Parts: sequence; C-alpha cells; structure tokens
Amino acid sequence: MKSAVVVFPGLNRDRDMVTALEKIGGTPPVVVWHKDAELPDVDLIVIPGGFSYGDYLRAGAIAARSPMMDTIRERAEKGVHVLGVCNGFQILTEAGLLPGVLMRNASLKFVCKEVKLSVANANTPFSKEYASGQVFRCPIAHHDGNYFADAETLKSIEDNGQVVFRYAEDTNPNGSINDIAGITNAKGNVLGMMPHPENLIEPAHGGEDGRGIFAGLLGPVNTYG
Amino acid sequence: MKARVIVTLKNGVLDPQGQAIEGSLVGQGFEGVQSVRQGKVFDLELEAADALAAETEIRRMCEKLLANTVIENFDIEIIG
Amino acid sequence: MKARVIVTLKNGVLDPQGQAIEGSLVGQGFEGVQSVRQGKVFDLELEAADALAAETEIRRMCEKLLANTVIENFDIEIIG
Amino acid sequence: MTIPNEPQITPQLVADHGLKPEEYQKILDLIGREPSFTELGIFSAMWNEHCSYKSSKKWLKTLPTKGPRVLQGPGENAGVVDIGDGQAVVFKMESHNHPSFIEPYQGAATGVGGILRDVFTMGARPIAAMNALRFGEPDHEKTKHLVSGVVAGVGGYGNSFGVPTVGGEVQFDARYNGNILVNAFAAGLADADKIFLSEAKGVGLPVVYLGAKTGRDGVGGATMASAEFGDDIEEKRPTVQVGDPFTEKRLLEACLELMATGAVIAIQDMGAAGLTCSAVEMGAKGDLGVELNLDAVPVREENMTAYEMMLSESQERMLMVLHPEKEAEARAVFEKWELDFATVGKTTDDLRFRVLWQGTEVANLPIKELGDEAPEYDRPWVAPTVPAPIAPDAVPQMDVADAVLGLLNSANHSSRRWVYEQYDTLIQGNSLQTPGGDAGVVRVEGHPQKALAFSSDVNPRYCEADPYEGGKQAVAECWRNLIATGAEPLAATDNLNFGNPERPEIMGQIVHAIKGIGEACTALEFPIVSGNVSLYNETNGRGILPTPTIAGVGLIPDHKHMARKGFATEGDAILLIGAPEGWGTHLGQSAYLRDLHGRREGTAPHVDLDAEKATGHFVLSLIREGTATAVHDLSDGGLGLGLAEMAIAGKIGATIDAADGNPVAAFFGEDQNRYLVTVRAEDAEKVIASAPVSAVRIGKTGGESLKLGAARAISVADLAAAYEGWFPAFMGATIN
Ligand SMILES: Nc1ncnc2c1ncn2[C@@H]1O[C@H](COP(=O)(O)OP(=O)(O)O)[C@@H](O)[C@H]1O
Ligand SMILES: [Mg+2]
Repeated sequence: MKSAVVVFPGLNRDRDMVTALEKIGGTPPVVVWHKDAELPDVDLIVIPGGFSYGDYLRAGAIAARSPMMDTIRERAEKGVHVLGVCNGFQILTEAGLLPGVLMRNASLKFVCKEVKLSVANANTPFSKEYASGQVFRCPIAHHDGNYFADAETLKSIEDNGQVVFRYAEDTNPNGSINDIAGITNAKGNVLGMMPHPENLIEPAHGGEDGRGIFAGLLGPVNTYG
Repeated sequence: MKARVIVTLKNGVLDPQGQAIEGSLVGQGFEGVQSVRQGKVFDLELEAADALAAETEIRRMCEKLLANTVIENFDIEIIG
Repeated sequence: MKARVIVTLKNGVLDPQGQAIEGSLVGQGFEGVQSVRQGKVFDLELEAADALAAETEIRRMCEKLLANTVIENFDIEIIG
Repeated sequence: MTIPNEPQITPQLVADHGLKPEEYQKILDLIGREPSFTELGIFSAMWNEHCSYKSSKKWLKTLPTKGPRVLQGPGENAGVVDIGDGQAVVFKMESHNHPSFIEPYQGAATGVGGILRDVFTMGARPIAAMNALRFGEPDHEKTKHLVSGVVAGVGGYGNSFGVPTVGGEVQFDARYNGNILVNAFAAGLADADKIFLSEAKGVGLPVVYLGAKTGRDGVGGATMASAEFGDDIEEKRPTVQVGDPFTEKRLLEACLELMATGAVIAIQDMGAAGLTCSAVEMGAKGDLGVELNLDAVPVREENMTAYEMMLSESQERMLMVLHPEKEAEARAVFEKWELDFATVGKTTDDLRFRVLWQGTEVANLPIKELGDEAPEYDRPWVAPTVPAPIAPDAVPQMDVADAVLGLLNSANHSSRRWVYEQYDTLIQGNSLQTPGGDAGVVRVEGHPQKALAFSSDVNPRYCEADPYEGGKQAVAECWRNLIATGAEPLAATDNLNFGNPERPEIMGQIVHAIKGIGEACTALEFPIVSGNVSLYNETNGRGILPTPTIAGVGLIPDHKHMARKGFATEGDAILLIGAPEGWGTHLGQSAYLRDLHGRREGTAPHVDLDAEKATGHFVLSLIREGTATAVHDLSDGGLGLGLAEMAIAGKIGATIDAADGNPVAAFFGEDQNRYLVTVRAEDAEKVIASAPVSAVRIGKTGGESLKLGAARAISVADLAAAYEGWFPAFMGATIN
C-alpha cells in the first residue's frame, strides 16, 4: 500500500509520522510539500501533527484553505483513505472534510501525557486491528483538542458510528464532548484523531499500542529499527 | 481603507476560554460577573474603491477564512 | 448589564497571528489587503449599579486579567 | 566624514546607555572623536555586561573547557562535543531572567527561541530542551502569575517549534521575589564535520539577512538585561519582544536546507543587540571589516532610525556570509519557506564597521576594538564568610514519616508534573525518559543503540552558604544525575546567575562559585563548553541567591542499559552506595531544616570529588553490566525523599532497616556522592563485596507501603497523593 505524508509549514510531527509509516509499512511514504504541483497516486494520505501556520487564527484554519486541501478533498471523495492526526484532525475539520470543531482545551493549557482510548467502532479501516470496546494507551500533545459539535451533528455522527475512539477511564484531557478522541466522515474513509499513535509504536516508546492504526491501513509488517 | 471585523461564537456553542476567564474573574473577587464570551477582532487595512466594495470584499474574507461559520458569527465595521 | 471589551496589541508590538492571516488572505487572492492585526473581544454580562460602576469594575478586570497591559491596550464599551 | 550627530551626546545620554564616564572616555580615546548617537548605541550594546562579560571574563577563563571529545568550547553560539560515529551534540544554556519578570509569557518564549537559534545556527537540529526556573516564595503576590506565564511561554514556543522538553528545575524562594530566573537549555545533533561557525572569511562577500523583519522590539533590551531593577520598572516595559515560533520553525528548516547546499561561509543568529553584535562578531572573528546598508534591511515598522535598526532585538533573524555564486540558490530556499532574504552588506578588508543609512554613514568604527577593547574589570571581591556548622543538638527532631510526607507535599520537593505536562515531551519519537526521572534521555536518531542524557542542577541554598562548595556541588549533582541513568557524563554548560558584581561580596560569590565549578569539572572530567552569565539580578539592593546553574550532557552507548529511578520489581535488595557511617549526617542548609522548620543554618555539604568519581564510576558499571534494576541519586531531601521518589515512580513499596544513629540525620542528611541502587536479592552480596566505596544493604523492595526504620509505614498511594498534590493545589485554575 502506498502512502503520502503531506507537510504544511509549521507542522512538526511529520518526521515522527514518516518514521512510523516506514517502520510499520516497510516502505517509506512519499513526503509531499503543500505547494508541490502534484499529489502522487497513493492509497493513504496522512496529515501529521504540529502547528501549521503557527495555529494562528484557529488551529488548522490557514492550512485548511490551501489548494492542497482541495486536492485532498477530491481524493477523499474518490475513496482514498485520509488520516489526520492532531493538527491533521484540526485541518480536516476546518476544511469541512470532518464535522465539528476542535476548540481550546477546557484547561486552556497545552497538555502532553498518556491517556486511554476505547474503540467505539472497530469496523473501520483505521480501527480494524482493535476489538470493539478495547481500551489501549496512547499519548496526546495538544492545545486545541476539545471536540465540539452541535446537538444535531453529534447525534448523527454517534448514530452513524462515526465516533471511532473515545477517551476512556476518566482520561478525557481536554473537555471533548462525549469523550470524543477520533471520528470519521460519513463514508468512513477519512479519520481524524487528536492522540498520537505514531509516538507509541515500539518498545523504546514504552509500548506498541499505537501500531494497530497503521497496521490496519498498511498491512502488518513488523520491522523495528 | 480601515475596517474592524468582530468574530464571536454563535449562541449555544461551547466557549472554553470564556468559561475559564469567567471562573477566574469570579475567583479573583469580581463577583458581579455573570457571563464571559470571548471572540476575536481583526483590524484590517486594505485598498478598495469605496466602503461598499471594502465591505463586500471583507465579507468574503470572513466567509473564506476569518470566521469558521459553523460556529462563529461576524460583524464588519468600515472605519474609513 | 452588558459590556464589550476590545483588547488590541500596542503599536509596534509584533503580531505573528496578524501576519500569518495577512499572508493567507493575500495568498487566497485578496490582494488589496495591506495589513491585519488581531485582537480579542470579550462580551461580558455583569451586575453593577450603573454604567459608571460597571466601567470601573471592568477596567480593573482588564488590568488584572483580560489584557496584558505590557503589550496590549483595551477599550471598554458599556452596551446597557 | 558625514556622521550626523543627532541627538547631542550628553553625560545623561551616556549614563542612560549604561556606560560609565570612564567607559565613555575609553570610547573617545579609541575613536578620537565624539561618537554619533548610533555609534553610542553600538558601543552600549557591545560593551554591556551581557555581551562583553566585562565583570566575569577574568574568572571564566579559569574554567576547564577542553577534553578529548570537545570539538568546540566557549566562544561560539554553542559548545560542540563528539559522540562518536561522526556525530556531535551541540548545546548551550542561556538566561532570559529580566524579560520574563516583565512579561512572563513572551520573556520565557523568546528565551527558548534564542537558545534554539544558538543551536541550529551551528548546523544542528535541536533534539532536546530543558528549562531551569526559579520563582519567589509561593505566596508572594506575583508568583502564581509568573509561574503560569513562564511555563505557558516555554511550552508555547518549544511545543510549536517541535523540540521535546526533557527536563529542568523549578524552585521557589523569597530571594527571587523581585528577580525570577528563567534559564533555557537546548541541545542539537549535527555531523561532526558539518559544524557552522560565525567567523567570516573572504573579502567582498555578501552579508545576507534572513528570517523575520526588524521592528522596534526590545530596543535597549540588552542594556536592560544588565541593569538592576529599580522602582521605575514600569517604564521599561515597551521594550518587550514577542516570539514567533512559527517563523523560527521555518527558519530552522530553511537554515538546515541552506547549509546542505554548501552556500554558507559563516552564520550568526541575531540575539541580544541583534544586527550590531552579529555583524561585529562575524567580522572581528574573521579579521575583516563589515559594511552594512540599512536601507536594505527588511523592516516591519515605518520610519525606523539607524539607531533602532542596529539595536533592535526582533526575534527569529540570522545573518550569514554566503558564497556569492550560490546566492540565487540560497534565495530560493528562503522563498520556499516564505522568509525574508536580503543582501544587507559586504565584508571588507579595512577592519572597519561601517553602517550606511539613507545615504549617510552613521557609524564608522574599528571592528576589532569594538569587541576586544571592551572594558574588562577585575572587580574587587571579598571572600564569602561561611556560616558555622549546625550543632547536632540544635537540629529540631521530627517524626520521620511526617517529615517525608511534609517534604513530598512542599513547594520545592513536590512533583513538577503540573509544569512538564504543559510541555511536549514526546515529539520526535525518541524520548526514552521524559521529565520526572534523574535525567531526560533521548535516542540518537540514525543510530540503533545510542542515547543522550540531559540534566540541569544547582542548589542555591548551598551556594549562598558557601559559593565554593555550592559550585562544586552543582557540577557534582548534575554529573550524578547523568550517571544515574547509565550515561557517561560528557560535558556541561553553565548559566551563572548572580546579583550586582559591583558589590565586593557578590563578586566574591562569583569568584568562589567559579572556582568550585572549575575544580569539580576538572576532577570529574566534565568540561564546560558553553555558558552564559546573568548579573545584576537585584531589586532595590537585595540580590538573588547565587545560582550557577549547571546543565550537563551524557552519552549512553546502548540504551538497553539505561537505568530508571522507579523500583522495578518486588524483593530487590536496596543498596545505599557512597554513604558515610550512619547513612547520612549533614543537615546544614538541608531541605529538612528549611522546608519543614523554616531554618537556614549551617554549612553547605562538602563534596569529596575523588569519592564522587569513584562512586559514580562504580554505579555506572552496575548499570552497564545489567546488575542495577533501579538507580536514583540522592540530593536535597536525602535518603528519605529519595526512597519515597523511587517508590512513587515504581508503584512498589519498600521496607528499610532502622539506621544506626539519629534517624533524622540518616534519612534527611544531605551528604554528597550517594546513590540508591536496587539489585536482585541474590546479587546483593557480590555487589557489596565488589564495591570500591561504601555500599550497604538498607532494605528491600516490595509491598504497598514504604516503611522507614521505626517510623510508621506510609502507603505508596499516600506518598503519591502528597507528592502530586502540592503543585495543582497551589496553581488552582489559573489562566495566564
Ligand atoms: N521546568 C521543568 N521542566 C521540565 N522538567 C522539569 C522541570 N522542573 C523539574 N523537572 C523534572 O522534574 C524532576 C525532578 O526535578 P528535580 O527535583 O530538580 O530533580 P533532581 O533532584 O533529580 O535534580 C526531574 O526529572 C526534572 O527534570
Ligand atoms: Mg536526581
């Protein structure tokens, strides 16, 4: 499976993501600069974490209005898988590829620590390596991860099984409504999540709980390095 | 031409910043405070034929970037 | 009583946010944009005897919390 | 010559620039005429304490700065140390004390930005950061606001830039009420043969300005950083600089990309006194003149004067000398990252520093003398008076269990989780030990086994009582913390924070602290490769505690053999290594006395450097051979606090024998060069027998509570609650 990591200025977990995709998938992803003329033909497009354009204005807002996002939107409509982690999630919501918004953490503070996630829907390409209801560890590092959607939107994403990951065991770190940590679009081929599975994929990270997300998408190739 | 845009959260949309500030103000002894909502202001300078043209242009900027219209309202004031 | 507080950066203080927004607007074809400065707005509801009392109280809130008076100015408008 | 002289130079103006009358006379003698206003500004920037180290130079020269692994010692933007396999670690620590007191968020943020720039200016990608913070007493009216703002600022910049913060310090003491300390450390990784320096080479080459535009930020900032605070502090406010981590991140990527093209001959970041210091340094180091044309400088404000441009401290800017034939390639890199790129001058062969502005020459000064002839003082000093030792029967007694809980729940010894959870500690995916252990550890990217350890330490209470022993102890504690993770300590950087050096007693502290640091660094083979001095930390005549922060770097050859402080398994033997008879004896200046009894008495503990070295090497061997299951160094709070921290971190209890002598001395004495090491029960005898230093088995791990000798057992849950409780309760729901 071929993957690409899209980089906007200010993103800073692009290297972490490239490493994770390479270690788990066996081949390195194509790294695409947002102004590159072409987004290669890939099966998985990843928007990694960071602070695109400093997260000035609103997290992800400026990157979401770039021409590259129009290209990604077209690919998503054709069924290509898109994964947005942290800032990637914020960009996808700002670009309208995912419903709702990510607001400032309820504590108003940046928070980096480990939380527990439970799998609310194991029937997505992103979560199929996990069992429904399974609880796993995952690190977070963000300032604006407080997921919010109006009542109607919330009901529809809940009813459609679009909520894929929730903060579990009282570890909601940011005030997200319904403990939402990750959601897909209605079609199920675009996932956004605040936690960083790419930072928990090998023994040196203290665990491998995050591998499943990539293994499900890339096929489980085991290469530690 | 100068203009000021004020972007505020729609009614019913959660405002974690406003809430935290409210709590902090009350905690600091400002007991009369009943509610705080936080928004943004943008002071723009731009070239435009006239006030109307400026306003039309700024409205488009708000819709395209300055406001997230899913959760925010905006107000434009042309200062001249 | 309702009031609106507008907090803006003092002249000359770097505004990285405003700069990034300006760059994005120009990039999206709003070529007339010459400068953008970003500030904050707070919409307050509070109990106060009258407008003057409200303003005095809000001024203290600004100095203590709402504005960073080292780099920001504030403006208070009592709405009623 | 057409140097305009507006405004008139008056004695007042000279004084406002922080120049003494005799220093001004030196300027007159040097240039043979009255300086222009811009020139006066240039001199004030070059000759202030911050840039010229005029009070400390004489003593700094005595520090050991060489070693087999040192590739670059002090004098460049950061020190460079060889870590083998063609790689090098580049690091430095720097203070941003005054700006952080005035505007805590921006002050701390720009402090982090400055130190990161120092590291990537040398061609290294930053891989770790630390921050050593000192605040006033917790209930001082400003403290919470300062803590909240500084921590948010450190995080706001470092998180967005994308460097993991792996360690630091936070302490509270009334002596910092009017002068907090914000010392920021950064380390980066580079190829040992691709280090970039600031020395310009070649005549007639373009001097290029890169990064953000110039505004009036911090005009007068470097001068401010060297001035004592008085009551007119409010007036100094508008010089605050605002940090832009988004621009810095792009500047990092652009610089590294540019360096890879081979276009860069010399590079210097614009830190304090911006364009002035960077241009003069590049020229002077290379024995070249520099001519700047200010009309080409990218500005973001209108009507900026030459004076303002030369002294602006706008952040996220660099100056480079480039190979002319690569200029187009270089420009393309910067355009890709949407950063300003402007040729603002050229190197010359006349050894003059010439500044042109709007068609006039506003400065024409001898470039070498600007730096070399800066005043250097041998300031009078008096040897510090060392307090009398505290008599054993003057030590207040207290229940050992209560004392442990009291320390765990105190301002200075509680968990710093509230702070470091606001920092991204995981980014880059190489963090092997995040804050909370003895040292932060990150893997060396591109190498399968290697890792680097980082720690920052000083005990200002000891330094106040005895600057010489305190200086030694700061080095020893840092060294010990690195050892405790399994690292071989490589080298250190220092950040010397003191009061007004014009007072002989303060100068005496500086002299003695440097002497102690130097001796310890020599004995422990732990050279100082970079550093920073921050003086005049006084308000209304009251100085801070002498605070020479030491930050060190260690190398772990194989991170399979890395130690952590948490108890690892039940039933392990707990060994106390390097301790005197009775386990602990020294209560002078201890945490026990100050934080539980409000008393600051006695002498600082003595560091026996030979014993320190022997103990450290022995502990390191236990880690390397895989015998140690957990390791923790002992510092303030002594054995009692050390055991509690190991229990909390490992979520395993322990039972400790009763000490022979006085339990308060045994559990809370702060004798130096001690470690706690756990080993499998069956290994204990062998380890004790092989120890070249004292090693005693004091108990074993296991169970759900910690029992210290005859004292009541405390559940690990209660220990953790006390430890984790203080900071969140103190800060409450503060917002910046
Ligand atoms: N400002 C800070 N930023 C990050 N980590 C910190 C900070 N302050 C303290 N820490 C971490 O908390 C732990 C305890 O600090 P400290 O008591 O100073 O350690 P030690 O006694 O081992 O020198 C260490 O791991 C340290 O790195
Ligand atoms: Mg330690």
